[in-house]
Amino acid sequence: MWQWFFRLGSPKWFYEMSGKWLPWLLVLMTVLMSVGILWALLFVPQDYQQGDTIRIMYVHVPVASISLACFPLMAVAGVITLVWKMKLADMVAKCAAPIGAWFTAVALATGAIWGQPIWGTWWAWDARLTSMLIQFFLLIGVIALRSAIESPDAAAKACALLAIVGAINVPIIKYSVEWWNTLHQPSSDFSMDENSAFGPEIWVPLVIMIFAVYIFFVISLILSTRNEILQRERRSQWVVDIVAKEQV
Amino acid sequence: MASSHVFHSSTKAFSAILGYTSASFLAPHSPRYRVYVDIFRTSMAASNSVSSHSSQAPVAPVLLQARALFCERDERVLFDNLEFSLHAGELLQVQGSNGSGKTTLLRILCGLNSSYEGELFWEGVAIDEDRETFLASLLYLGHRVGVNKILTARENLRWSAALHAPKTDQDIDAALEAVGLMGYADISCRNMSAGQQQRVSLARLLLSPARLWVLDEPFTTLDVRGVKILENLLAAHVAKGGAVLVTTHHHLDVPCPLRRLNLDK
Amino acid sequence: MSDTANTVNISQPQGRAPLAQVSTFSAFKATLKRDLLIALKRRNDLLNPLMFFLIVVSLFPLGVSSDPQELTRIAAGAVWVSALLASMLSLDNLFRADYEDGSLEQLLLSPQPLYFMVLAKNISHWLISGLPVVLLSPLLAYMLYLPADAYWTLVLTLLLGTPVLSLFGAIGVALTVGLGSRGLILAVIVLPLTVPVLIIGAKAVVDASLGVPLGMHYALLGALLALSLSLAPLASAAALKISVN
Amino acid sequence: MFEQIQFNSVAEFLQMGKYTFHVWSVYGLFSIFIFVNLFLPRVQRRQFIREQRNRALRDAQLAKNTAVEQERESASEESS
Repeated sequence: MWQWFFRLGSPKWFYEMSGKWLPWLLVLMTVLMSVGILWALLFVPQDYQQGDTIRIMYVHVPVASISLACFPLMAVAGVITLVWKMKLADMVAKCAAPIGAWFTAVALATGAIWGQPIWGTWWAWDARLTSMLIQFFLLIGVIALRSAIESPDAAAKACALLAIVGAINVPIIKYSVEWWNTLHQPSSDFSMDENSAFGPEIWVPLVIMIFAVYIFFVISLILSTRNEILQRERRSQWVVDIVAKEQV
Repeated sequence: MASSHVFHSSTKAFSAILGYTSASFLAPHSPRYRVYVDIFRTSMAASNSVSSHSSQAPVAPVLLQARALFCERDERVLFDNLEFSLHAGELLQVQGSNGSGKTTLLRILCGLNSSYEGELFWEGVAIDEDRETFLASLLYLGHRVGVNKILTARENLRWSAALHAPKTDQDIDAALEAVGLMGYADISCRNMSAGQQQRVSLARLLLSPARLWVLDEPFTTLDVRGVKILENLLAAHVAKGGAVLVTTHHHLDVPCPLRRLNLDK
Repeated sequence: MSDTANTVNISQPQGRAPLAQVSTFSAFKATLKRDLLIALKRRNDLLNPLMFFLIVVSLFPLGVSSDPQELTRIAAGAVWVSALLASMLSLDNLFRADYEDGSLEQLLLSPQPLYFMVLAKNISHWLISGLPVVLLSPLLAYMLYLPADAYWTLVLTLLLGTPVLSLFGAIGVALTVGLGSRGLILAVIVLPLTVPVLIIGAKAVVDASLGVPLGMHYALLGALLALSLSLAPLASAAALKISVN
Repeated sequence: MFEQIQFNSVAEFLQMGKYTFHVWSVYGLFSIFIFVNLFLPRVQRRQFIREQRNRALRDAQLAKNTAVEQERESASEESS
């Protein structure tokens, strides 16, 4: 078990293994994504209130759920970086931050577009959108700190620490924003749990899309982590070999 | 980690026989993930400049020991597989050209820099395991003197003494006098020259109970008298059974056992 | 010279030297005293955050409206946001000078638990920059026509909230203290972390003027304070170690 | 579940009820997002490999140049 854990820490091993996984993941993602999107666009019945905007949910909810998972992921990677000094964990954390920021930005944009017909405005200080916006700021902070510190080693540790502090804060922020919001104005009936009639024809495609987008997240994380590995290990022989072999 | 204790005691026996530790062939090197070729840049130039020392039969205990130290900065290997030990009653001068990693080495030993590989022991115990004991025995004076310019000399020393062992103002004044700053106790450090600030910093040496002094270029801003004072302080500390690790380009003229560690090729 | 060498070998104590007995409390007191002393000697640093606070608050009537009703509505938020910005501005003094003159290294290498040393610095920072803001806040609240019922709430929430701002801010300062050009990065890192304090504090003041019971608000702020008191100095200490690296 | 496709004609499908812009902009954004995230790493990877090759070439060139220059310098010193 531990041996496996530490082997995973070897960038070269990860690079080789992820190269084997990638095609399978891509196939799986393409299949799930096509099924999910076609289902969502063609077969999901219109909502009696929201009409066809219900189809936005199949993009917004998966993207938002992953952007929420990003901070815990970075915090776990941060703990591994600080405790076991595993370089791979830092590479993953470094790559996860911008990808997470992109997911958060897309979640915010799709949330705004979904909300427009309901609120009559593109932006509302809804609890979910607000806490997502603040999480976006936190991610920008981590990225800014990473680019500000020159020494990669110090940057790794500093960002690991900030990610941990941020991850502790995210639930606090979420709770306080919800508390602030619910007391200010009645919660908009925009949340999923309030759609009482929630049959399988609604949630099955949603689950498929969530899986598809999760795999997409994993793929893009692996892709940029592989680049990061090449960059950091560029002086080692196996990377030199790859550079020499690859057709560009 | 119990194994490291056992292992260390055997090293101690070795060091007693050999005079200094060269246990590199014993150290089980942790497999490092590094493909490019290791360059052995560092070698220990252990030369006893005081001839009487090497002939002494009972060897002083090892206080500080470094094993298989590796450090790399900006894609350049500063030192690899560096091994040395520092005995009680010994002065070790770290030498090397600019950028050879002298300051980095001292900061690694103190724990200010953690981007290294290898093991460090204080009195036979891994420093990572018992940092507190090590820190209680350590006094580090770095490039930056650690003197706040707004405070007076006395206020500065009062604080730094309180971190280790609180001292009375009489002690502090006596220490200032010993480093040639009599009458400067109440002067704000802003109004002192660089050399005088350095002397304030040196007064810590007199106030601290630490057994190990780690001094990074302590001679740079000192005048001739200051140099003499510091050399005498070093000798006195060593004579009491303390240990000193110092980097300097200055030619040390001290009446005590002196060894040199050269970080250059 | 040889007699010096002799004494070396004879006077060796065996085994590990006993730890120097230094009470953490006296080191804590010394650090607190030192930082306060430095602040008192630099009057400008003492006054600047306060002036900043005053100026920012007085910008609101100029920028929004001088209409008393409108000002009453924004008073709580304006005072809280200004206090937040003022504490952010003063954070720079927290570790900067110590980093530059090397005192920080001395602090990190002291055999004291770093938690208490950082806590001492935090407390002194709050006494210098946070407390004056708290004390000045009723005056500014009056200038913004805050309802009289909310005065005590404002002072109390600031009293509970500004230490949290200092403690969170210290983490950000500790992370960025080694950077040459920090500029706005400190604010980018720290401001999102302070959102809960701002939300709860400002809301408590608004609710006080509406006559809503405030038990929950105080409980939440107190919980935040307790959490940050126990964890933030640890994070700051770890960050300082990373920064001096 | 698959009782029927919800739209009677392609035109109706493209119109998405009242929400043409909303639905299609979200799906458009999503596809651009996926596309960028999958292809940007490819581009970066190629860039990296090109850079590494160029660096190797440059290093070789640099070594050659310095040798040539040194020769030239020694020649000009002799002529002066």
